[in-house]
Amino acid sequence: MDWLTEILKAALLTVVVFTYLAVVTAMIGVYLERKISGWIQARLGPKHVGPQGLLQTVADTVKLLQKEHITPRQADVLIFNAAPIMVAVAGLLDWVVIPFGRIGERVLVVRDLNIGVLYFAAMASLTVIGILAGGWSSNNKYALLGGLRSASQMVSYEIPLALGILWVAMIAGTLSTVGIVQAQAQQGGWFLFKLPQLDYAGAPFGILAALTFLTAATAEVNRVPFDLPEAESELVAGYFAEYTGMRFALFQLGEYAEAFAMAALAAIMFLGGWLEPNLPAWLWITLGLAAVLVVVLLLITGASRDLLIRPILILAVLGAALCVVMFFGVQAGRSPVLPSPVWFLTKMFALVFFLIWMRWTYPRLRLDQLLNLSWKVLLPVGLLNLLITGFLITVVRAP
Amino acid sequence: MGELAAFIILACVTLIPAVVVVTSGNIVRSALSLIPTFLGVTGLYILLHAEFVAGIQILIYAGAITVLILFVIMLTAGGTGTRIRQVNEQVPLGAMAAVWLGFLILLVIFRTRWPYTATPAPQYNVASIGTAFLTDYVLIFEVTSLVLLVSLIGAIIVARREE
Amino acid sequence: MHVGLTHYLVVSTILFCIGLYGVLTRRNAVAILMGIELMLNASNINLVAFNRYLAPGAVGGQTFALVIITLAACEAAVGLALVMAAYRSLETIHVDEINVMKW
Amino acid sequence: MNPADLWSIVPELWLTGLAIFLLLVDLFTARKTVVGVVAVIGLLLSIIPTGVLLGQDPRTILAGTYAVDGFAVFFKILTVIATALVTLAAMDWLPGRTQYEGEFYALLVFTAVALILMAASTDIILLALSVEFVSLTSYVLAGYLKGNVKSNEAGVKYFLFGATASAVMLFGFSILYGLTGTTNLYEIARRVSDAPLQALSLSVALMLTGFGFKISMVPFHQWTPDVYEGAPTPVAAYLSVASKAAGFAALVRLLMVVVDPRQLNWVPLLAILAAVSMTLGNLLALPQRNIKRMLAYSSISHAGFLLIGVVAFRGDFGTPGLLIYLLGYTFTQLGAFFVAALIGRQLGTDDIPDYAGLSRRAPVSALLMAVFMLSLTGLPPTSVFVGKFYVLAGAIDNGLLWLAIVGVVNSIISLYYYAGVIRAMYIMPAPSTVPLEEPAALQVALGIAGLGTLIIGLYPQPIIDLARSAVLLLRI
Repeated sequence: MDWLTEILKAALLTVVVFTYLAVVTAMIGVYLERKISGWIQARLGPKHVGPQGLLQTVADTVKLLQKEHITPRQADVLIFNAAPIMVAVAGLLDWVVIPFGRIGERVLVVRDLNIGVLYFAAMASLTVIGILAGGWSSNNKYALLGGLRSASQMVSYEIPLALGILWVAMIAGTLSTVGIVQAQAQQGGWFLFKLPQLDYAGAPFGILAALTFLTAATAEVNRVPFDLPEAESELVAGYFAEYTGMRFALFQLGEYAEAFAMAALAAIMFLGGWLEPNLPAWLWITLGLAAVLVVVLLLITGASRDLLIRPILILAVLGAALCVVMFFGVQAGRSPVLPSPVWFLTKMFALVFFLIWMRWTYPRLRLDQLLNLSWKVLLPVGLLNLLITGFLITVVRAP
Repeated sequence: MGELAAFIILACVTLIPAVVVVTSGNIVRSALSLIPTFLGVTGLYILLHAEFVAGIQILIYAGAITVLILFVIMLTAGGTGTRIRQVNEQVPLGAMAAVWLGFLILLVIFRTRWPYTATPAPQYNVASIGTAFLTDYVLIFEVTSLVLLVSLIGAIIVARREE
Repeated sequence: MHVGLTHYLVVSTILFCIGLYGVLTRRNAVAILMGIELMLNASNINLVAFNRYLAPGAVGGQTFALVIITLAACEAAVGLALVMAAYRSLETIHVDEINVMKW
Repeated sequence: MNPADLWSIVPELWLTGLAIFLLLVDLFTARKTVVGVVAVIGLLLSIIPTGVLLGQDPRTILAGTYAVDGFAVFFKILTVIATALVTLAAMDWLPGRTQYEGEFYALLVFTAVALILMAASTDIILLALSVEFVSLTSYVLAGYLKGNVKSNEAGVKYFLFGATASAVMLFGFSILYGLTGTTNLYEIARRVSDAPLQALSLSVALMLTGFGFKISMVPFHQWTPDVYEGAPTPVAAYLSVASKAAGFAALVRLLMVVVDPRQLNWVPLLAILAAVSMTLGNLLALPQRNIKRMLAYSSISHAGFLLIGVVAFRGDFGTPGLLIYLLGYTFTQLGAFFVAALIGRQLGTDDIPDYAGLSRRAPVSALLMAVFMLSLTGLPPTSVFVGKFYVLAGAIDNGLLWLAIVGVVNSIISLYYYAGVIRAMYIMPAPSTVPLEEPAALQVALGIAGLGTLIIGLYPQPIIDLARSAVLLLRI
């Protein structure tokens, strides 16, 4: 291997990925977050800058970039400045192993490591150091408390997270992310519902593993209901209370990059990544008609005027459109109907929506409840799931 | 050539922060300097085609041990101040011991003809480590799990507040 | 010039000695633990490098390194728990002040 | 893996299961003594599967990582006896001092598993792992009394010394691996003969650091007095006996199997270390007033004697002598610590002058203590005498007359401080004549230790035969 070109290639790809992430995850992420939370709270969300407030985040970013960098007195300047970069870089590095799709024979992935998911878990675990460093160096007790809470939380939830990943690695027989998607392609179904060794009988285990993983992932990225490290009402803003301007933006970027990466990994591990759902035409049209029916019902009853219903309406419209396209595509005998990155992004954004939805549905947990959930619920469930599935696939192999 | 460059960079990334770890007067900086050191070591593992070890190195060392160390530093007040003397009276002695031992080991390393084998490295496969753990090294694997269990119990007992 | 086994051994030796220096000179128990971690890392570099250059067909060295990483984690957990317990009753984590018993 | 191999590790499996079972029992019972009783019964039952292994041919199992030979079986028995006795003693000593009593017994049994693994490992990975396993449980046990500053200090100091020593040892292991490219001890032994001498000596020196720490050999002994004084007394007893025995077992296996003295002559170095350990330990023990500290220093001195057994490996005396010494020393040292535990429990002091008049207040314990002190000195008819006799005979047999003389001189020096305890108990006047309560379990443990000390001293032949056969089976 020529290391010089390797390094150059890596640097180039980093720039590309960074741009993608800065645009897609942070900006769209913040926009979606605000818009969807607005709807769920029965208000409109950003509206004025650009159509439907689409440019609001751009404006916010420009504002943040112009803001003054304030360094608290007696803060440890070096660490204070390095912490946001650590978080952002750790969040970005996750994306190295995420495959976006396939064009021809080429998989769109920065690097298909043979330790893919392990690498992902390792990078995700690095974030906590940035958070801890940021919390400590701010020389502010709220920030320090936020950082410490975060450390205990993330260290605890890394284990269920790893158990979820391990479950998939066991089923797929590989640690490579591309390999995991290919294993699902081979068996013609997602690991959520179907295991190569157990067929559809594996569905309960798959769903359980996915739930473990998603719960742990939500906690790992410090989102509600696990947002104790930054709980506004208790800790001002937690570990980044003292951060301003671009450094604050970097924390946000890292956080969204990681949240999206978690969603992406969940899509890859449980929802087949870039694979197109292999459904017959009649099912597509049935689903499409059902979605259209929902839209029509909402419009007729006038419920659509209620802001709370708006996300459902929008989702139903999008779903109906997708189903119709798929129906005609399948009828015309095209396979795959849509390019694979479309599917990957659809699944990822569906999960992102799910995360945002969760945020406004559940109240924040107390610290002891949080740790109990990890150690007394998720950990045993994850272990048992691993054990039973392992037993089943070794002993009761499907023919 | 590229490999040598990568090696030199990684060696510096490993060793320079390591010096900071043991000399810095600020204990938090010491602890944070562990991270580049561990990442540099990870890079060396990748150069050596031991990718699985590299992944575990980041996950355990950088992700868990350093966090634990930082956690304890921050929970023990008085440890974080920069005005506290961090070194004992043995600095000259310790430096001498370290340098002499290093010199001795380096001497031995350079004068030893290591038994190189001519066989090229096989295609690296994560599965071979897993297989080794469950066949030849199965006892080691099981004992490792016991060690983990026992240290978990022990750490909880010792760290818990007496009621 | 190729990177050979000796290069790695030199790096590991230097790392080992840096760690040893830290262990010998630090007052803070946690800082001593950091030195120990550096020393353990040095052994791991050795093991992986030997595995690569001397016995590339087997995974003995890498297995050993993985075991040592696990042990390092256990040591850190137990050691830091002891330091915390001592801190609660002695209110210091400086080794030269943890000195109730005479030598 | 050969399924038949599992039959050969039944004792280990049994003990591991026992330890986990104890954790469960502890979960469901409020009376923690039950946990202790279950532990003792379980430990004693493990002798049965161990005994089955006694007559079997030596072999390695599980892909050559584990030895089933007389040597390993000997240490299994020794460990189980020591652990059972310590558990008995702890059942009377521990209540009221910690709220984690049940876990204590479980940790003791886990330590026993680790010690057994350490004595039987034939793979350097497993050896390193089990050494660390022993260390980790020992750190926890030493620092077990969280409210007690001495115990805190013992835990932290033990941990820092121990972790450093094992880091150095692991570096040595890594070089040994580099010299041979394999982790199996017997494979290493085959390949090491063409290894470069300097690198081999470096590796052995680094490994000796780790083992020297375990067996508290000079110059790696500094932790010993503080840890023994600070640790809970049953733990100190356990560390001074079982941990030391397993350290010697691993050291003997490593040195005898791997390093041929004709290639790298480690004999003079170890002989000097033995002499220094004996002398320094003795001299430092002389001025001690605290019984646990005194026993700690004297255990350094005994480590020196035991090292003679390692050094005098040729002939029929040295290595069997080491094993006999270890077994006899186990009973004696445990007994002495148990008396210390009993007195500490009743009088709340560990100082030797406070033992004044013990012969009237607790006659049985005082008598036993006197026996233990005489045994530790090495006077007949006690168990350590037999061991010392063999070890010193081994030294002479190997042409190390000077070492034997140093040993004898040191035995005479040690009489001074051991006799000091007897003097306090029998000659000094008692401050009060209230008889001391002597709790049951501790009495049983004491009685067994006393019996062991005397029986081995009076009729050593079976033990000698056992030790001889154990040593014969060491090399596969």
